[in-house]
Amino acid sequence: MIDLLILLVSWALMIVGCVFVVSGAVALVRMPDLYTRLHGASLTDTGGTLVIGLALIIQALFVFDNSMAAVKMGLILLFTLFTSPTASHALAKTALLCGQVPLDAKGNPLLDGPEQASLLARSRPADYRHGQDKERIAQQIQALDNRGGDES
Amino acid sequence: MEKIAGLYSYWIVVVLMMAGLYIMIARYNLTKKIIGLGLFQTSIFYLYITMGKVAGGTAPILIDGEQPVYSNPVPHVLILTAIVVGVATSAVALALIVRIYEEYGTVEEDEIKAIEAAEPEA
Amino acid sequence: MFVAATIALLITMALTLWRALVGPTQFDRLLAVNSFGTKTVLLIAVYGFLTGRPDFLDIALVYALINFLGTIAVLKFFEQDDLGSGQYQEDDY
Amino acid sequence: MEATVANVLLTFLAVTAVGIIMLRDLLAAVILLGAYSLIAAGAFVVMDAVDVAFTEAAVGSGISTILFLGALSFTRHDQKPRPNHSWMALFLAVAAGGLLIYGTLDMPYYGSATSAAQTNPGLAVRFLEESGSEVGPPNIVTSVLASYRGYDTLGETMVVFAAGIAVLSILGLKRRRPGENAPLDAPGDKTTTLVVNSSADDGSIASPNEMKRYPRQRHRVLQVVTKLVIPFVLMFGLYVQFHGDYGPGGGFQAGVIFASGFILYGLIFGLQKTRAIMPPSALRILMCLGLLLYCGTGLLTMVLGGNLLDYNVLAHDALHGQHWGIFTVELGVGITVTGVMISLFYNFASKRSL
Repeated sequence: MIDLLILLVSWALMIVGCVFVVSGAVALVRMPDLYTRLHGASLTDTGGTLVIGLALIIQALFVFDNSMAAVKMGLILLFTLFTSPTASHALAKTALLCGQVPLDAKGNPLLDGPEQASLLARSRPADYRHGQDKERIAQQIQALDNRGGDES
Repeated sequence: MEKIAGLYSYWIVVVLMMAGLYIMIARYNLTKKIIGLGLFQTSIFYLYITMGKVAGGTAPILIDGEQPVYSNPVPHVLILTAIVVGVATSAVALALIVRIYEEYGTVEEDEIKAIEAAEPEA
Repeated sequence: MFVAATIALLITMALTLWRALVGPTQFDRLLAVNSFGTKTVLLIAVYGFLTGRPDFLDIALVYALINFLGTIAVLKFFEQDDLGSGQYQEDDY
Repeated sequence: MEATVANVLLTFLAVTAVGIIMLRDLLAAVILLGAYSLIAAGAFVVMDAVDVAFTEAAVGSGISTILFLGALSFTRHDQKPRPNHSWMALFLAVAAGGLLIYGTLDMPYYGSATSAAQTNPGLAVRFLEESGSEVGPPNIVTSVLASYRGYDTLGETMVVFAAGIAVLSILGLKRRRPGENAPLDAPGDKTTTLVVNSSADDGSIASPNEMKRYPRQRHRVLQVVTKLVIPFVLMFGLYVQFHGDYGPGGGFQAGVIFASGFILYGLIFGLQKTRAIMPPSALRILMCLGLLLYCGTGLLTMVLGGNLLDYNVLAHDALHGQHWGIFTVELGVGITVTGVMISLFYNFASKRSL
């Protein structure tokens, strides 16, 4: 009974993880611009690793009876949980800083040019969310622009 | 069919070697040449490691009590050190490239040759 | 189970590799390579279980570490064109 | 299944190699080289070469990417537009490849257990059967590396050491191109950066005035996470160093991982701070110390009446002696590799003079 339960749980986790991972790759291929790809890839990377890792830990503990492998897998999960989102964050920030302009759903640029992207990354908070329109971002940048001018 | 499956890995090794050789001959940029050298190097690593693999074998780390089939450890030892030595040599090569850039202002092979030809004998 | 996961991971790796080759920008490549690294970590882990000897997870751990290191290095190169500058933390506000 | 996974990974390798040929941009080629190393290491695992995979993962995609990036930051990173093909080179490469493929037709198939390499009684069979009782460690690669072929590994450590010295003497002196002598963190030199951009639209940067008004954003998330991660990295390096007898790992890998911790710190917090923690003079001492440890072990065995690096004489029991010998030798390798790798990073990262 317990065996069956373990099998079912790890199977389910593994399949969910595989769906995560494959969908992330599809996002990486199909999405129109860097930031949407980044979104798809980084979320599924972390999520998929987590779920598959859990499945593997269950397997290691109950099927292979190898607690060392479970501990190591746990360490890998912990490590990935910290580094993977950090790397994605740094990637997005650097891309914005280097002037990669985000696009909206129709493929139109959300900012006027690379300069504005760079400014947006330098201002705080760098506040780009999906669904924002160009005017509002411009307004925010304008506000930050004024503030930055006062400070310096 | 069996021949294709059995020899496929060697053919990939050859393709990698060809890629490295092509880059080293055809590209003028010295850094790119080092990248080609790296590709060539890895192809050799592969040749060794594929030959050491035994079907159904496991990594050559002894397990207590059991007697499974182990893959051949000898190529692993050779290649392990070769990788470290390889990165050391490419570090020296890259350092030389940096020096060349400081001296000539370019890392393109033909431009360096042109500068060399233009300079009178010292 | 492990076979299915291995196949899924290989497919994922192929798609990711395609993005790394096509680009179009360097950031896309870097993103793809970073994602590829995570998939490799998973592949190594799953493969260990597939062959019934899950003792080699150390390698997957090294991968996770080195993948992070490489991504950060390339990002710093993008941003500053110099690996040694301290400007990631020197700041004046 | 195993062979299929190996073949798929090898195909990825070939595709990546072709991609590296095709790409004009050197930076893209370096990024792809990182991916290439990752695939390579994955394939090594599939082919049971776990130690090699360990090394390739640590060295190939970590250190060598950083070395290439360092070299690119000194030199320019785009290839000049040139004719895309060199027919002569293509002919030569294809001819060489064709001959080699012809040569492979007689080779034993992948995974063949009856090939000469597998059945030669002098090498593989002997190592597999005897190393457990002759040398001790379960990891045969470690026993061969540190004991049977200890003399050879000494030579390889020496090569790494020599490479470190060579790079130090080529790049390490205090000299840089004129005009680049500004202090490292001087305000106002921020306009020189941000030139790297997409291959589609390069050279588009914010104007200098705006740069000054919006100072460089600090990557605080990176800093915090790095500070969290580095202790684990260093600890893992020690684990790899001392666990190399029982699992994959050993001096070479541990040295690289240990150095990776410092390199990570250097990337995030800058070279100046890293040099304060690990000064170059200390690195030079480390490089020599490791090699001296190795040579010293060899000399000690000779003094005690054995051959060079014959560890049996180190203790009363031969296996104990082997254990001590392998321990010190691997430690020496680890220390030297750590020193050399950090030193390489220092030299390639110090674009502006310090």
